[in-house]
Amino acid sequence: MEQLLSVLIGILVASAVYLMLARNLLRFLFGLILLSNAANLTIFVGGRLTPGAPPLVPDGMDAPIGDVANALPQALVLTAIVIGFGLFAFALILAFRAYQSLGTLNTDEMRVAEPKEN
Amino acid sequence: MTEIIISIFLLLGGFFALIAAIGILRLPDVLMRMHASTKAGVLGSSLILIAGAIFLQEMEITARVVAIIVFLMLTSPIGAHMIGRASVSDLKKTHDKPDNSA
Amino acid sequence: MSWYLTLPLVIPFVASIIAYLLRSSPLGAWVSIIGSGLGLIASIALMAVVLDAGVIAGQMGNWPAPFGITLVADLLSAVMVLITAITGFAVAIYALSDITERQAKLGYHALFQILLAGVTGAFLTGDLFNLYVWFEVMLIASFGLLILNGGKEQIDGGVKYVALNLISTILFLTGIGLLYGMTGTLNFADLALKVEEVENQGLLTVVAMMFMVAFGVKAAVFPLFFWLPAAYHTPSFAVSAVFAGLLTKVGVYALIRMFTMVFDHDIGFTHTVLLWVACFTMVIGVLGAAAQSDFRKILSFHIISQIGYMILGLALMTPLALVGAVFYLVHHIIVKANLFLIAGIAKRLTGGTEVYQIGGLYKSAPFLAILFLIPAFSLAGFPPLSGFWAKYIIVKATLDVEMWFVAFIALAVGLMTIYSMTKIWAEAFWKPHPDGIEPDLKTLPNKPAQIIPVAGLAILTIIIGLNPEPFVIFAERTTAQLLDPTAYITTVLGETP
Amino acid sequence: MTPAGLIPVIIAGSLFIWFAQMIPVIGGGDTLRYVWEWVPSLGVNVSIYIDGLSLTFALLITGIGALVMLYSARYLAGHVHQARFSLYLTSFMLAMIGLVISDNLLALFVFWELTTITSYLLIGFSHDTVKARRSALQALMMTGVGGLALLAGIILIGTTAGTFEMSEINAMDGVLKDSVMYLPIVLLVLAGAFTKSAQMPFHFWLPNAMAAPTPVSAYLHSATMVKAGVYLMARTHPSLAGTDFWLWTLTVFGAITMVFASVMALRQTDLKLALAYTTLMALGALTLLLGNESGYTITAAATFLVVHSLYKAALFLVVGILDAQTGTRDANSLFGLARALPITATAAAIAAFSMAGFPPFLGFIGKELKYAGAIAVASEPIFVAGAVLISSALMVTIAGIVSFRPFWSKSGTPIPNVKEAPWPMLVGPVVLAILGAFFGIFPETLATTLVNPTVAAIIGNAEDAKELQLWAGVNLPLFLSIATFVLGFTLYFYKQKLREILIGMTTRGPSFDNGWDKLMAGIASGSKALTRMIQTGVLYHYMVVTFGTALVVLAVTLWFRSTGIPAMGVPQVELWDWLVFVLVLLGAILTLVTNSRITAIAGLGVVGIGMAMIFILYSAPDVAITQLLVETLVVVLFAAAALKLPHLTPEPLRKRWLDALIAIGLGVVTTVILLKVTTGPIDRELTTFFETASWPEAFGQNIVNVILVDFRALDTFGEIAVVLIAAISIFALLKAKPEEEEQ
Amino acid sequence: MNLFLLNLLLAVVWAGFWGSFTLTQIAFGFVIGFLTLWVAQPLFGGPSGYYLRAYRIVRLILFFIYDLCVSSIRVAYDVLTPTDHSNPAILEMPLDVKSDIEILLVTNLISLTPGTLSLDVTPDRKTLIVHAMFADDPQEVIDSLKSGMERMVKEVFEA
Amino acid sequence: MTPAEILDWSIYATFVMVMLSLAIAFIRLAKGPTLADRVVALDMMTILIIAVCGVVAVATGVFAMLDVALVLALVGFLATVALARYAERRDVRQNGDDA
Amino acid sequence: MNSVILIAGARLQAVLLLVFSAYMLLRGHNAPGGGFIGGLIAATGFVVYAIACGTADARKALRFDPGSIAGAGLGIALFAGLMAALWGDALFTGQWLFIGETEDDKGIPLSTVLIFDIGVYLVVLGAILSIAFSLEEAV
Ligand code: NA
Ligand code: NA
Repeated sequence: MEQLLSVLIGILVASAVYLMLARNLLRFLFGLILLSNAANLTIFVGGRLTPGAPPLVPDGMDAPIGDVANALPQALVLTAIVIGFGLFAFALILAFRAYQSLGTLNTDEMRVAEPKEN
Repeated sequence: MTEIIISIFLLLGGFFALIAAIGILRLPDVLMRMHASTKAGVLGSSLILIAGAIFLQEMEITARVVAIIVFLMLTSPIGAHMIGRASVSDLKKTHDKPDNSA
Repeated sequence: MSWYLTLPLVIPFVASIIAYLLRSSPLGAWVSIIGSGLGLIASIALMAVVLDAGVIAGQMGNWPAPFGITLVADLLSAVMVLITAITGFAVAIYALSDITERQAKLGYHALFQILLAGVTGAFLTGDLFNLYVWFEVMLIASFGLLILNGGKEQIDGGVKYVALNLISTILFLTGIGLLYGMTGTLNFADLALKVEEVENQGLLTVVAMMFMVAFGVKAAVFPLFFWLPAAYHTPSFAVSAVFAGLLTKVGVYALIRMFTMVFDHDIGFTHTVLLWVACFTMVIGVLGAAAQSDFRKILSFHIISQIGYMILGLALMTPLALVGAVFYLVHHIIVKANLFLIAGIAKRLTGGTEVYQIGGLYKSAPFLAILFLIPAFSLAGFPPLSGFWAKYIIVKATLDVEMWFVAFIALAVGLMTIYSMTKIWAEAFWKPHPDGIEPDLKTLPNKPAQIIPVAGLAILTIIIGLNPEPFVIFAERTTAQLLDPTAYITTVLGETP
Repeated sequence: MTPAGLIPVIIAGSLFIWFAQMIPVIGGGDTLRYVWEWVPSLGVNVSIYIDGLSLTFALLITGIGALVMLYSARYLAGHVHQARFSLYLTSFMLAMIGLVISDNLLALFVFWELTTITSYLLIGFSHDTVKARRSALQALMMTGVGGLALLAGIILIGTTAGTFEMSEINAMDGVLKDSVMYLPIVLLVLAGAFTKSAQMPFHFWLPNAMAAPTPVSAYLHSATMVKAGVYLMARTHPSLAGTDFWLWTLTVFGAITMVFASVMALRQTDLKLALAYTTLMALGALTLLLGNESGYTITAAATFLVVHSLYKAALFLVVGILDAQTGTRDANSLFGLARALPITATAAAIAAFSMAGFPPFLGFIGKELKYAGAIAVASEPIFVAGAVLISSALMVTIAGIVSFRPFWSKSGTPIPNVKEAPWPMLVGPVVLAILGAFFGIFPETLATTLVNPTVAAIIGNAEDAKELQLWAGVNLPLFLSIATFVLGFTLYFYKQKLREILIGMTTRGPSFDNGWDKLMAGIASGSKALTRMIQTGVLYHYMVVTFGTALVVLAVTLWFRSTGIPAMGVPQVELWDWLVFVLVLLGAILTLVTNSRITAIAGLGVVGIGMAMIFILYSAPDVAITQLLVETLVVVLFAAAALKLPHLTPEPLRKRWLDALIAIGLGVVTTVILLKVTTGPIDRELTTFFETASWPEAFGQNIVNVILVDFRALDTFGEIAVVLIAAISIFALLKAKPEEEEQ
Repeated sequence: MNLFLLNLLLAVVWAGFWGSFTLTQIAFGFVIGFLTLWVAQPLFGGPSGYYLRAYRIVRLILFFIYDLCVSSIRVAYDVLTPTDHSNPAILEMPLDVKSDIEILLVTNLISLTPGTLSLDVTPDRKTLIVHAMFADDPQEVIDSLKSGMERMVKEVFEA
Repeated sequence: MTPAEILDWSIYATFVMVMLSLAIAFIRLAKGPTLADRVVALDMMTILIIAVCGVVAVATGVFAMLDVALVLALVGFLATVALARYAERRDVRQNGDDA
Repeated sequence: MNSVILIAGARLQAVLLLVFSAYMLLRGHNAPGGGFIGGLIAATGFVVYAIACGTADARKALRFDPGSIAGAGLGIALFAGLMAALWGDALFTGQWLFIGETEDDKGIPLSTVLIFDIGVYLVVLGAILSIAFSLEEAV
């Protein structure tokens, strides 16, 4: 499955980058979400996969029985998801304000901070 | 014996889930499709969850399964109602206009 | 011991929380100042301890390394923390005059303190993922500070800043995932040991390059710097000062940390790339500055150019070169933050930052002129100011390894820096104001809040310039630690690594 | 006289006296050296080294300094920025002293740059004018270029010799000359010296520097600062001179500068500019002389150094008086002022005689020695002597133009109501002129006190110093002197015609000064064009470059550093893996191709659901729950914000092959890296610790949660800080609207 | 509701007897407690609405589950057969129930049962808009809804 | 077939059916044509994920999956509501003067 | 949103979600859940309510300014970490108190770790609501 997910991550990255390069902030945001997912999945896959055994200590035991999934990448991914949400929310609202304020979502037309020189 | 019961519940659940899916694909308009998803969809999921409850045979699990089913039945129709409202106002104007390709 | 490490991080957090809860009252600014002051004291204490002990480490949560998160300060970390606190303190005072009531109500002081906390955390952490977290703290706080005015310029600059920095962030995260996948650890010290056991060293280089790109964006090196000139001229002056001083340096710090301690297995490749990057960064940055006519835009491009010198120090990887990089880091933070603060005063006095449209500061505000000349000439590398020693060490290190062309570039870029600084001087200071305004420092509202930090930072430049010996010795000790991280590793992992 | 005017005079005077009392010691052949450590770890000391060379310079600096400062105290009296002027001038003087008494080359460099800065501030003193600003920048940049080269040279010297102490280096026989670094060192040091001392073709900043007030011109740009380059050549002479390279470089540059400058001097009608070019000529002559090692040339150099400083400072101050008292410096409007300005006229005449090289003035001795030195040049005496002859003859002409015509000529009407300048302005020219005459009559005084020790410092042996004497007998230099006067007078009478010819020639030919403007414009437009190309202001370009860089860097590294296809075993893929794979794939594709916002959001929802399923299948319930919750919130926010956002326009028909290439490339690279990473083993040391410690030590059964709130609580703390700041920032973003938007 | 609280108390006491406060024990205790209370009815002042309501709740649940199954089969039939038997229409049904919870229950149950789907309640809370799949006779559909689901819900909430 | 084998087979079959349903729902999501259709499809997918959780719980005996299902049952409809509300408001807006 | 059904459902739903979030928070140390998940669920509850009844009502129901809740949450989390100083331990060292501890049962655990998780919960709740409410009000 690691192999399949590696391919999937590649596909997510490719879609994300293509979307982010679309000169439209909304599409950029779509790409951003995909790319975040790809990064999270990379961490998850990087820690290797274990099906059907969540990292929980059963009642009355001192440690999990047998091989359980790698807990550390899960904690990292969880952190990354929440951080990613914060960043994404900001980016979304920024796009929203950019449209209100600049009247466009087309990044080619966003030339206030660096105006065209003649 | 339990295995057989669990299997029946599972397969029935899967069947209704599939019905719901085919329903939203095949039925002619959005309101009809909602009939499929709210009824067959909820039933399908519930049956599968009940199978899980039987399989795990713990009170705690059973309670959780009941909770899930109740929540599903509470929320699913509300969602349907919201979609319904939206589509009714949609239908009142033009039928099958692409949502926002304008 | 661990509380010496913890306090410089905790204090800005506490200040931030209090400032946020008090955001509707005018006390927020004072909370920020007091917090920064206490943070400065804590940083000085940390520095004192580290000077004595060399490296200190604290295991957060009492979980032994590499399992928990280790805060660790070697000399590099300690000096970066200290310089952050100094800059933070100066800017906190400056904010009294620069930050409007509305900005304060929207949470400026909380954002500012959290920014300081994020920067400090990044310097102190001994854990790769934790570094990512502090990067994010810093990043999102900088987002907030950047758009706090809410004008079109800020929004537009913000879009570019956010978009490009997010790409870097995700690259960083991906890199962490990959490196963890190869080594199974996140602790720098542990990583330094574990990377040597990795079979596929070539793949390690690939991952290293991923980090280089990610940190390269943060450090604003060629060709990844675009976000910086797109945004740094847009926010409040206090904000752009702290950005200019600190943010890119965190990227440089991360590059130094990773590429001396962890990724030192393929220097022939990685550091050669860095060398090219350094040269292009120096040149493109300084040419970009030559093209600008806005006070802050000129300064922004110079940040890039100066980052090139620091990367050059890292790329050469000789003791002297690293001394230069460290010296440059410290010097540049002080000087660049100061120049941005002065730009703010200049704007308030003359009504603009476009140098061709303002003027007259020399005639009627001579004190400001002196205050500008000191950091400006320091930046340009004139002796006996701090920038001279920084430039001298780097150039000497380059000549020592007989890279004539690189040394030529470093010197030529220095010349172009003079060119830009004198452009500001000739236009904004010497030239009479085109509208006949005669700017006068006496008319400056809340003058002490603006002059004290500026003068303080200028004095620091002069002190370093006139008495560089202790700083050079310090940088040498720092470099020795970087090139031989044994002490770092044993301190973090315990006596038996 | 204000304190601002007087204090510098007192400082300079005191320093002069202090240096003067060293004359007996130094003249006796001793040297003084004091060393204080400054930056020992970089080998930088504040080391004072006083020998004849230093002392000569120090005396000129402080002596002329005192006179010039006295002069300026009156000249600038009442000027609003007189205090600043005094500050800069005093700072300059101190820097200049530091330069000539520093033994440590890096310390010398520090002072070298300080003179550059103060010179910059002084040239730009009349900062309201464009010309002053331009000239100041030009001087700064030109000497700045040289300064940086010098720095490199000094570093190389330090590395080669192992010390920066010049006295030690000079004592090490041939340490530089025999090293492979010799050529670069000479080139770099001379680059510094030639720019500072304005040798062709780096000369053009100096005439422009005349934008500074006249005392500055007299002091910095004639007597002292521009001689720093000469000082440097003299100081490094023992270590660097004596090679053909040194000889020819200095000779050629010096000769060309000398001739070119004297011709150009003739072209000028502004007296100050004419003097500026004669300064250039003198600097050329000094350079030329320092190319050699013979006793004649070095004695000539040492003598001429002093001679020139005395008469040139005097003449500048005279021109300043003319300017101040008549309001003009134009040679064509000043006539017959001797009656109105008797003292000035006398001083001017004495200085001019010295400059023209008439006996019995010091200038004569200087010129004789120059000829002697030129003849002594081993290889090409005729070329050198010819150059000296032409330039000396022109000096005669210029002396006439500057000092004779304005005072004594009757070819025009004198400007009426001109009064003699006040005494502080007269002291300088008078004293300097008299000194020139005095040393001419009693050359021994100068020889024993300054010249011989200087020569000793330069070539290491005072015995080689040639005697200074007014009458050296009938010899070749004497004939050349006579030829000089004849040629000089002839040229004087044809000066107008010559000037016209010269103007015609120079306006047609290329001008360095115009070249400077073109260079500046070129830098400005070139950098603008480059910046416009790189920093386009278009986010798309930035992103293409950023992603493209990542792709290139990773692909290249993979190719060269980690070749080979990852060794994959038979992948263990279950059916549901494929189903999840397809689901995420479809979601991504839907997002990619749709032109409907909501469809895209739904597509993202599908991807999110697929991600959650991966987490469910591979045992990460906490992550799955979080993913689903966050996904839901993302949809909610999107749905709310999308209400106010425009529709997605269908992708324009623009060809996006580049975007596609980068995207696919990055995808492939990521996959390859990940495949390679996952084929290797993973170290589970950390995880094992967490599994065993979670319950017994941290009292939690959910290991993920224990990691979050205990093992790695600091991460979590930072993370919630991120969430909080995101909220604050978003709140600010939504509420902080400038007035224009609030309507 | 007092009896309900008492019942809960009995459940807790029951679990206390067993020394194990697990969900299973409490649930079991609740059933035992209910039976005990029902048996001991006279002790608490004669028949109470508590038992009736319990009966009605159970009846409603059973009826609903039955209806859900039937409706799902109906959907399945409809989906799987190619011909279209439906005759959909949007109907307006007057509402008698008043409280939020009752309206919610009625609308949800109607949505989950055969052939009907609640679309909206008018803002005056008096009319329910229903989408019916087989509305050959609209009035019949409305009547059956009113007499079925709505009545049973009303009965549950009657005092 | 032993009961255990039957169970294994059923789990597999159910999983395939649920996944197939997801795929079909996805087709509706992609096809639309109205916004409401897409929302219905997404809602359907949410319910199906709950089913997946159930199947995985049976397949692995890990009841932590039911927690995922519980969360989804509670909040899944929020997305539906938000999108439906968007659809409704969008219509109001489209009648307004700015599009 | 003037939907009777949604309003009725949302109230119920919000209460359920809040209770559920508290449950997820408290059991998080031993089963899936915890401060993040709890906070996210609680936020969802209020968001549902806000969509149904409007942000003004939702703010009223919340009683405190969401931003301040988040700020206080960060303070609580930091406080939990700093409490370790009382025992002379490093920052974020968990301190535990078991009420009614016996040989084989640890009793009811009270810990700074739980306080920390409560802080996390509040930050997530407050921050998300602050974002959602201010966006709602801006649209
Ligand atoms: Na539904
Ligand atoms: Na290493």
